[in-house]
Amino acid sequence: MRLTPKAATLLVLALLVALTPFFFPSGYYYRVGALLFVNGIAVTGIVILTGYAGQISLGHAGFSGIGAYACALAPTHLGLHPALAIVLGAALSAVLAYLVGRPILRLKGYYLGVATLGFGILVSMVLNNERDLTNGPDGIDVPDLGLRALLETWGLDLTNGQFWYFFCGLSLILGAWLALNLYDSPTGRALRALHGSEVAARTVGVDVARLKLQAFVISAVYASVAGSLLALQNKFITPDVAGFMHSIEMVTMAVLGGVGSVLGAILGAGILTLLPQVLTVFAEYEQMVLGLVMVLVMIFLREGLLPSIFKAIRGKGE
Amino acid sequence: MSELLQFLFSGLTVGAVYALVALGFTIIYNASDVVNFAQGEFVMLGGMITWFAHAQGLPLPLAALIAIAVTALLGVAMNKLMIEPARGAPVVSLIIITIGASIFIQGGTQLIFGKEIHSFPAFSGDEPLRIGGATILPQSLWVIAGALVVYVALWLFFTRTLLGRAVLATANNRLAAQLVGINTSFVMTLSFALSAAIGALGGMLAAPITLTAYNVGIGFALKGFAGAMLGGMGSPKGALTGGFLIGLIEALTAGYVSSQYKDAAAFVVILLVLFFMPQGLFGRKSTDRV
Amino acid sequence: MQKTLTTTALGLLAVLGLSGAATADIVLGASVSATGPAAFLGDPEAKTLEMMVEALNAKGGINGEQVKLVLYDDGGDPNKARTFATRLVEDDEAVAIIGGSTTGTSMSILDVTEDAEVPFISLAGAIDIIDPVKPYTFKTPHTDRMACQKIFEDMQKRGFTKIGMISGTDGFGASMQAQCKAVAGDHGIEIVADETYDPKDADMTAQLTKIKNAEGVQAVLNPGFGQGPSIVTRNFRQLAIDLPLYQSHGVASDGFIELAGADAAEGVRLPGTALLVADLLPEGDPQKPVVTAYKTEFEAKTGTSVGTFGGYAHDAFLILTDAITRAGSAEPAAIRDAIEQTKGLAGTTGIYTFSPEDHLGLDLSAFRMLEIKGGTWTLVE
Amino acid sequence: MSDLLSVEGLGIAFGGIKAVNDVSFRVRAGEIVSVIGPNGAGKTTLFNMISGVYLPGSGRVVLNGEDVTGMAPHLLARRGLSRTFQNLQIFQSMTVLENAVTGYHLQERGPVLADLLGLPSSRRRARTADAGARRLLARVGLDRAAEREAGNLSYGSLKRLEIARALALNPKVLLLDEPAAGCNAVETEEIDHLIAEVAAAGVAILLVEHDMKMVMRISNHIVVLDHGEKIAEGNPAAVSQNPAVIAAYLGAENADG
Repeated sequence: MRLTPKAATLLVLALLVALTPFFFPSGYYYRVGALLFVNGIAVTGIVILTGYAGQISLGHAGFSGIGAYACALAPTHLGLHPALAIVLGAALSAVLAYLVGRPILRLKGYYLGVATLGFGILVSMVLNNERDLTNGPDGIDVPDLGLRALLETWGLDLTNGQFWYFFCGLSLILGAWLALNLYDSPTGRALRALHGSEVAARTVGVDVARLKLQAFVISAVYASVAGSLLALQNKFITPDVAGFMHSIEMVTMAVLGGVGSVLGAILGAGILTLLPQVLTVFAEYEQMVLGLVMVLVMIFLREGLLPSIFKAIRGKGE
Repeated sequence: MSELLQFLFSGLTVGAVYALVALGFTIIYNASDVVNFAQGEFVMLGGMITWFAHAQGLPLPLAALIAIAVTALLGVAMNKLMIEPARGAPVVSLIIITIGASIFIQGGTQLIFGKEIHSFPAFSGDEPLRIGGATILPQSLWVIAGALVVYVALWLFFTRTLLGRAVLATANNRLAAQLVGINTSFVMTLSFALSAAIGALGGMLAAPITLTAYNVGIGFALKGFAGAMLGGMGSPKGALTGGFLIGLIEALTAGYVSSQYKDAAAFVVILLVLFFMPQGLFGRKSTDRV
Repeated sequence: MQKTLTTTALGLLAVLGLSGAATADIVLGASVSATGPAAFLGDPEAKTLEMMVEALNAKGGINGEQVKLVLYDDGGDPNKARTFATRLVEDDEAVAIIGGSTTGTSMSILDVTEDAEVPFISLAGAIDIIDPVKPYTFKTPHTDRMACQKIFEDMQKRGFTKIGMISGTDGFGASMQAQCKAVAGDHGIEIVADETYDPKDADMTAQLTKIKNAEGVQAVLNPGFGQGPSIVTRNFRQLAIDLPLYQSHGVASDGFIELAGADAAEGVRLPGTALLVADLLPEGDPQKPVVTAYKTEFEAKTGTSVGTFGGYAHDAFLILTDAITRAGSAEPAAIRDAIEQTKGLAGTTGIYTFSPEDHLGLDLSAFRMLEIKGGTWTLVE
Repeated sequence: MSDLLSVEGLGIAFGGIKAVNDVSFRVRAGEIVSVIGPNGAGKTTLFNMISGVYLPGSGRVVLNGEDVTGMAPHLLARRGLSRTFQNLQIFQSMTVLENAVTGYHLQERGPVLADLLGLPSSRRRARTADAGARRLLARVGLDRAAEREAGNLSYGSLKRLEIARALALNPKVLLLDEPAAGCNAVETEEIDHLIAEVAAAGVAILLVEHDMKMVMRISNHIVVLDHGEKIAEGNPAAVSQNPAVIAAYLGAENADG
């Protein structure tokens, strides 16, 4: 039986989440895994926006910031359960993405880049400056999700690290499943069509503005949920989460691994999550190595790591 | 009145630095359609290398020349090693390549020169000039003059010299430029050298005011990028105007509204301008050819 | 940064997932912001820790055991700091952790260390870190609030009641700004102008002009670190503002005088530690030996002048080694108990006396009001 | 039969130069109208104005009785206007089948949430479109290439793929910009038949083509442009005898030579 790409991707992710813990020498690896999955969720959103629809955002960390601070603030100020705060953050991000996206998605290329960049900077500025609400750059405590305690009453006793590893892993699989559904769906095809040629997409009846906006809103929700999960597992969040460098990091992860495919982007997220952990050995050279990796991959493996690997394998097979 | 004047001086000083960064962006963008996010690192290198050479006992003018030359060479190397091999890559890949280059240069500088903040003496002393109740440092005049001189020189270069026109021709249509015998590869190299040199010049002029350290580049790059976009990518006039405008908006917002949200004001203005003029103030109009 | 080969090898093994149980050595962990926006804090801290471990091991370690320092650079990112804290606790099996250059990174680390019951000594300023007291969390720097109080006391003495503030929007500046605003009233001081600048800003004359023109302003306070305060000081002189300027402990090092320029910095006051005025300390001062030794050693080793922040790391390491020596054990719980019993330990920042109710161990006397005169630090009487 | 497309006094200028000036004609259901003229006569610009890519400077476009001047392309598509492009607008990284399927966008589109969740309704819509696209590919002879990446196809195949995509919209009016360019004689003949077939089904076809034999063979009516102006129109026989047309073409050839 031949697996469809969708089934193959989900299978790989499921195996990754389920089996790698057997090789973990210590609890620290659960933490790294959980981070990898959170980043994976964020870059899956970038795949939809950049890989499918061909639009650039240099400000998506702004949505992560909204998701994160929703989890920090909604439970204390609105009495909302943290799980509902994730939903609230996602909804806020979606609305904001809609309002911001409507005017700026008319822009193309670098102009869209600078507009989204400006948006991200505005969000992080508000988080930094509205001290009365956010406690400013010092950061703010985030309440416990409470799910681990609930699982414990059901007899499932996980360490904090294990809980977040599996929770984020399952969330990533869910996120990937949605994105893969979209790929082959009518909307996904239209998105990829406008990526290929906006003019041609228009002439077959694609409402380009509307579809770009849909992709922008969906990817904002991904970024927001990733931010929420990060905040909840760290139980503490600072405005760094919305910073410019995080926006860049998201895009870099996705493009490095292969922004056209969900699995590729997640691979990219994995590499950039693990790299700093590996490079602690060469602390002084960390920045140089990171910069060099970015440049070299983009030059020699233009479509990103995973698609390039597949191409090489297929090339050999023929 | 003297208050307004002081805000204007502040805005012009900072704006001149942004304008120099934006001009650097413009040159490379014109030749290659690449927005070079490492432009800020050229500015940083201009300041850091000048500081280093000066600290080794070289006279300041010589130190400055060395800084500009070394940075220009690095610009050429960056073009040859990173940009040329990536010709034809999509915009987002190019963004990542130049950001990667920026991180690489930062890492290298930190390794070689350390993480401390540095400065060197202002060219014409620290005694502020008093004009209409406001003050401005002589070094600010140096930076402002630097931005204007570079702009005029670029204008002359692009309109009066064959080489400059070759650069513009390459920008307009690479293939056509090749067909009429323009060595587009040389044009690219030249653009990177020029752009890096202008960045270094800016960094060298500004360092006595802004101080310099291995990580100051990214801030300059973002503001310069914003300035270039505001003015319209690819237009030297736009870069100059955009850079100064952002500096002035920041200073006036800090002075009259809120210093907390002065950066926000700059980006709000950019968003508004792009909303009504998607190509920026002086940008080239482009239509899809089908 | 000289890491010993063994540390490197250990790190590599850990990465490959092959690390076995730690050897008989005492493993101390650290996560500081050696790069990134908070590198002003983390870089001297990292250098200090490495220097002190080397010196300690050369002298035979603690209780006959060598000390292994596992040092990570979190780049000022709280998320990374939490990951490194987890790694230190779970993977490197550190018995105690120093670090958290910033408030954000410290808050991230302490959640992990409290969970794992490993003592943690923070190097950041915010009072939230140790208030309320958490069993395993300590800190060495005086709080931002204490810095504000020290400054306001001095202002009170000089009869100032209306001041202007210009603060950096970085974590350090923003945190101190908030603390100062909270305690200003206690000292009868009114903040009549409250401006901010971005740490990367190149010119603050606009903000300072506003402060200068504020009604009745008598003095100006500038909480912040990095290049910002140097530029503020220069702009202050450029605008010929004829008011006393107070800086924070954020710039308490010779580097500040150098960058701001001796002329511009003349008359600037700030709350500093004994470290900056080592030579001026009277012979009997209990801090004199430790301060002088650290200053000499650090400056010889790194070629850069000492600052308050490196001193925080020095003190954290000192407290930890002192506690381990007294406990006679490198068990986390034993170390924690011993830290809590620390009494009259002279560090560079002040003299530490911890108790179950006080995990800071310093009082206002640790701060000394300094004034820059003729390009050097002097003590204000 | 009624006019499906009527162009009235259409004109546009770029930087002061009139690219198209005061051009009028009409296309009825089942009719094939060709626009010919030397290079740079303004044929493609005319197409771009009719299909909403450019905003006309003057004049009107009436589609099936409705004034659609300056209407966005996707709205025109909904009203039954479909086109191909002179210099190919293919979705390079998508498969041939996917390219053809995009033509069914208006029929297959549905709530984005259903698409995200992969609901049966979404999959059904996609399957229906797939089936339709496969039939169309068979009709243009590309069924065996369905799974290949479109970027790898030959020029002639891509031309046919574009036609298939345009037909997928089930248009009332079809604009074909040089459909036979890059095709060999056999392929050209196939395209001939295809166009005739489509027209026979009642579609109004507007054609730009350089292959004069083909134009003369299949057109009911020919409009000749030169320097943006309509210099002649009529049936193929009449146009081919028109001295102004001959002069324009000869002049152009001289200029080229």
